[in-house]
Amino acid sequence: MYWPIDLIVLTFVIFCAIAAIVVKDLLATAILFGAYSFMMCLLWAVMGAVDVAFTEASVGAGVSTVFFVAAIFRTSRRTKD
Amino acid sequence: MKFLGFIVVGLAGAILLYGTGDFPDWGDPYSPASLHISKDYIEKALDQTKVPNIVTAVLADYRGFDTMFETAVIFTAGLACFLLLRDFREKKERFYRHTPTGVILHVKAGKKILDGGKEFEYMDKDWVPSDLIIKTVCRILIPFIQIYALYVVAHGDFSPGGGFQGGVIFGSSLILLAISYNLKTLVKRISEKMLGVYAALGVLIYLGIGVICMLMGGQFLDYAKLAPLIPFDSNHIRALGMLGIEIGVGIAVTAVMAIIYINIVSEGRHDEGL
Amino acid sequence: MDNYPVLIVVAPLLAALLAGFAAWIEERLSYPIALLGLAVSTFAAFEVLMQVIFFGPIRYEMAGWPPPMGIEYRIDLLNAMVLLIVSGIAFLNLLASYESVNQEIGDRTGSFYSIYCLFVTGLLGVTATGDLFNLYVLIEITSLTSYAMVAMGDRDRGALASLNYVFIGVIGASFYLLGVGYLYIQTGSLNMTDVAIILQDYHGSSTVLTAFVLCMVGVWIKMAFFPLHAWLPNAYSYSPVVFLRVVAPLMTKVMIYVMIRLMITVFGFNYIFKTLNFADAVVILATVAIIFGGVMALAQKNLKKMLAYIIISEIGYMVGGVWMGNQLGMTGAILHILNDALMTFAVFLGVGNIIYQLKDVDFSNLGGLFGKMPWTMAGFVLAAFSIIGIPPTCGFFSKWYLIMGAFEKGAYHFAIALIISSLICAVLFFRVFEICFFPSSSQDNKQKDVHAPGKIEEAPVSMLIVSGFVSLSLIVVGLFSGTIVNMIILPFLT
Amino acid sequence: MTDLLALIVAKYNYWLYVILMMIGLYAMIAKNNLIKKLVGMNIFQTAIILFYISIGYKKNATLPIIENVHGTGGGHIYAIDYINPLPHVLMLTAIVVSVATFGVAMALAVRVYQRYKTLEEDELRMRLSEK
Repeated sequence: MYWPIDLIVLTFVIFCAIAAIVVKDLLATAILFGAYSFMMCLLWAVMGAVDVAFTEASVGAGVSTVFFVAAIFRTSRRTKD
Repeated sequence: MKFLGFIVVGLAGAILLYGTGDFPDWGDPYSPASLHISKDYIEKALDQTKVPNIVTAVLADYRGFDTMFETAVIFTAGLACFLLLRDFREKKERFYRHTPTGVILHVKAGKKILDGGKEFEYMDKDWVPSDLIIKTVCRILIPFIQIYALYVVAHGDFSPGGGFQGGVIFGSSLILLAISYNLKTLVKRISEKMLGVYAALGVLIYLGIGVICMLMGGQFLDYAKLAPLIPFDSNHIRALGMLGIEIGVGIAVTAVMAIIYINIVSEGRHDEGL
Repeated sequence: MDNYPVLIVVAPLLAALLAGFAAWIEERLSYPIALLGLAVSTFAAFEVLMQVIFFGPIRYEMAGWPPPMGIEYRIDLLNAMVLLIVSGIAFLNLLASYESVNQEIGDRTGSFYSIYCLFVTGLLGVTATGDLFNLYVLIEITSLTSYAMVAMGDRDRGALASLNYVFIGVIGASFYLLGVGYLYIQTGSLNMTDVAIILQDYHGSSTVLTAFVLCMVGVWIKMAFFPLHAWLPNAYSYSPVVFLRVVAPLMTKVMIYVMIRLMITVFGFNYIFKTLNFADAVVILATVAIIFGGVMALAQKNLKKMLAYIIISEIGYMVGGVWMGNQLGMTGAILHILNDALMTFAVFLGVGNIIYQLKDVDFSNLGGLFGKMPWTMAGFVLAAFSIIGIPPTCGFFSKWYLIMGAFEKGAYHFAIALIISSLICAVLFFRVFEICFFPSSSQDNKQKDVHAPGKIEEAPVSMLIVSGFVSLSLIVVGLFSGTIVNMIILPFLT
Repeated sequence: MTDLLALIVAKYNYWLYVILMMIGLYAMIAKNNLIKKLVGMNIFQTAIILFYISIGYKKNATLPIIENVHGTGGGHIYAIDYINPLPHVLMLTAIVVSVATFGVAMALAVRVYQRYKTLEEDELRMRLSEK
């Protein structure tokens, strides 16, 4: 594995994390959070943790996002920060 | 609050960075973490368990006791969502759609549930006309997703995957059904009672295998002691034991994912959702 | 039988699952199943304690793999004692709570019993395990069940209190997990004894120091030690009383146990008290915790909240005793785990009985309770005496050891804080007695008709019997303190 | 200079995990919206998972799945050829725990919203002090 690839993905991960907590629309947060999880999954796959990456892809990027959207559907999208 | 946040975060970050000072280099194959027990796992797992995926071997056998409690955590989450959100009260207002004409009836509180035969269709409050393409595509997709989930469960010994991942995929196929059709369709297919029973059953399979090992005179979860019960293929007895518990985990996770989704999306009333 | 150690943990888990089944099929069966599971667990814990006392520590290898590779249960005198306390109190509490569960939980009792058993499983597993990561998983089981339970209690505020508890609880558990990670990167092992052996070569390492700090902060958050205590009063005062009676005596005590276990077995006293030198700071923090808990308790107008702050103060006793670093302080702290569990349980049994009748324990409602519920109040008074530390009851003896330990170390501020705290407790409880003794004039007329003075309205018999039994055991344990110290604690420490 | 670069290459993974963890912790403490706090909680937990996975990585090693089981391989298995599987196992469990916590927390958030019709902390505090 080449460390530049790793570094680029890590930068993306941090970018997604900051964006997810800064953006002012919770639905956007949900999607950015899904992207974050998927980037994370990519990172772990690159590091050879295939089982963990598989789990994160199905849980973090999949089911968690669905729970998230469901909860937003039942609460509200608006947020002040 | 923001100021406090910065202080706490800065402090925690400083402590953690200080701790990294004595870490071995990243990716160093001679770090203590790679030398002590992980060496034994890698070199002995195939001989001892006959499972080529070392992660599964460690997860389900060497540290199988952890995984049992992990399944119990999942069961707890399902139970907690049920306890927190489930609302058995009847909903007051209902909407029905007359299929031939498209007229929508709004039934207010106190009225009997409309029983107008097949022409009237119960519908959600935020109903939108269902899309033929989405319905058809999902209908075709769901069986394949489920087959894939079963493959992931069954093939966890040889490739990435296992009970948990397979269970999540199976659970998401159920959630897909609920999203593409509506929540009622899912609840009609698998009742709440069945989901509750499956969730407990999955963990019980895991625990049961452990207890049977104990009754056969071994330690808890010692699959080797199952050999007299399974006369064929006693060479792979540990792999078979792992398959058994993976199936249990898969069942429990499937049921719990569906329970959490249904309860959150319908606020515990199990009538309408996304 | 060789399998007793694992049976302690597996029996409640099995009971939880079967109760979960029964919740869907025949709800009335859940209660006996849960009771049976906890009874088996208590019996096994008793057998294990006897074995450990007479034959020495027990090791149980899960799945038959030898320890560094597999997970092991390693039960010595300290574990065995805490296991018996946890399973015994959980069993007795369930015995006493059939009526209050029906009253408080209503339509989903089956699931309630299931989650109750899971909570007890988590506590027992935390106590029995000899593996650092297994400990984390079980802490998470106890936390998840507590989140659900706290939200079950007060319909209005429970959910919010519980959500705040989730945030803090996750931070605590994650810090612990990070600490384990730092230990793992340095040692490559997760087994406690194995880690301890490897750590002896790394005493100067910054990674080990960070691991120690992270583990301690994580455990302190979970036990609500002073600066990190903010979640406890709300979470405890909004949870249903059945759960409160088991979480208040057990959760914090088990976390204290985890702290002692990490300090003694994993890091070792040499590392903590010779290599590092912040033991004095922790003792000062404990002193502050004791005073702070007492003062805050004085300001409360609700019995539950007042007791919650007393718990914070009691945590200060035990943490201070452990960090004293000498044998007397340690003896006091360990004895106090037993005593405090018993007396908190006894006092909350009293509170439970009162809530069963009155629904509310604001001080304004408590007037004339001695007349109405004489037996309940008798138990409550005994428990209160024990918390204050009046001689024949057990609370006195552990305080005595703690004060002696403080003098030996020269930590006079800690000893003074203990005495002040006892005085504050005396003030607190005698104020409660005073309110309960005289029928309050502020009661409105409707209530006066129902609760005419002199009329006895006691809680159900099962609750009274358990309450009486536990209150008497306070005196018995107090009288046999010497035996307990000589048979269990001193052999463990030497 | 080359020393510094070598240090960065050797440790940057650990540093970035610390940054990620600080982002999560900051969101949990300082954000006003409860759902945002939950996102912070999840970022915090995944950062820890990243840390563990970084521990397990070995240069020039392959996935912890042994090939050639049925074939003629048969030779000795050397630990240096395979990535450390133990952190992966631990983190599988940790992911499961985190999704379980996330589900329960979401359920709690829905309950809070049912009761107070808001998820902003300052508004919640105002509602609580009204009574």
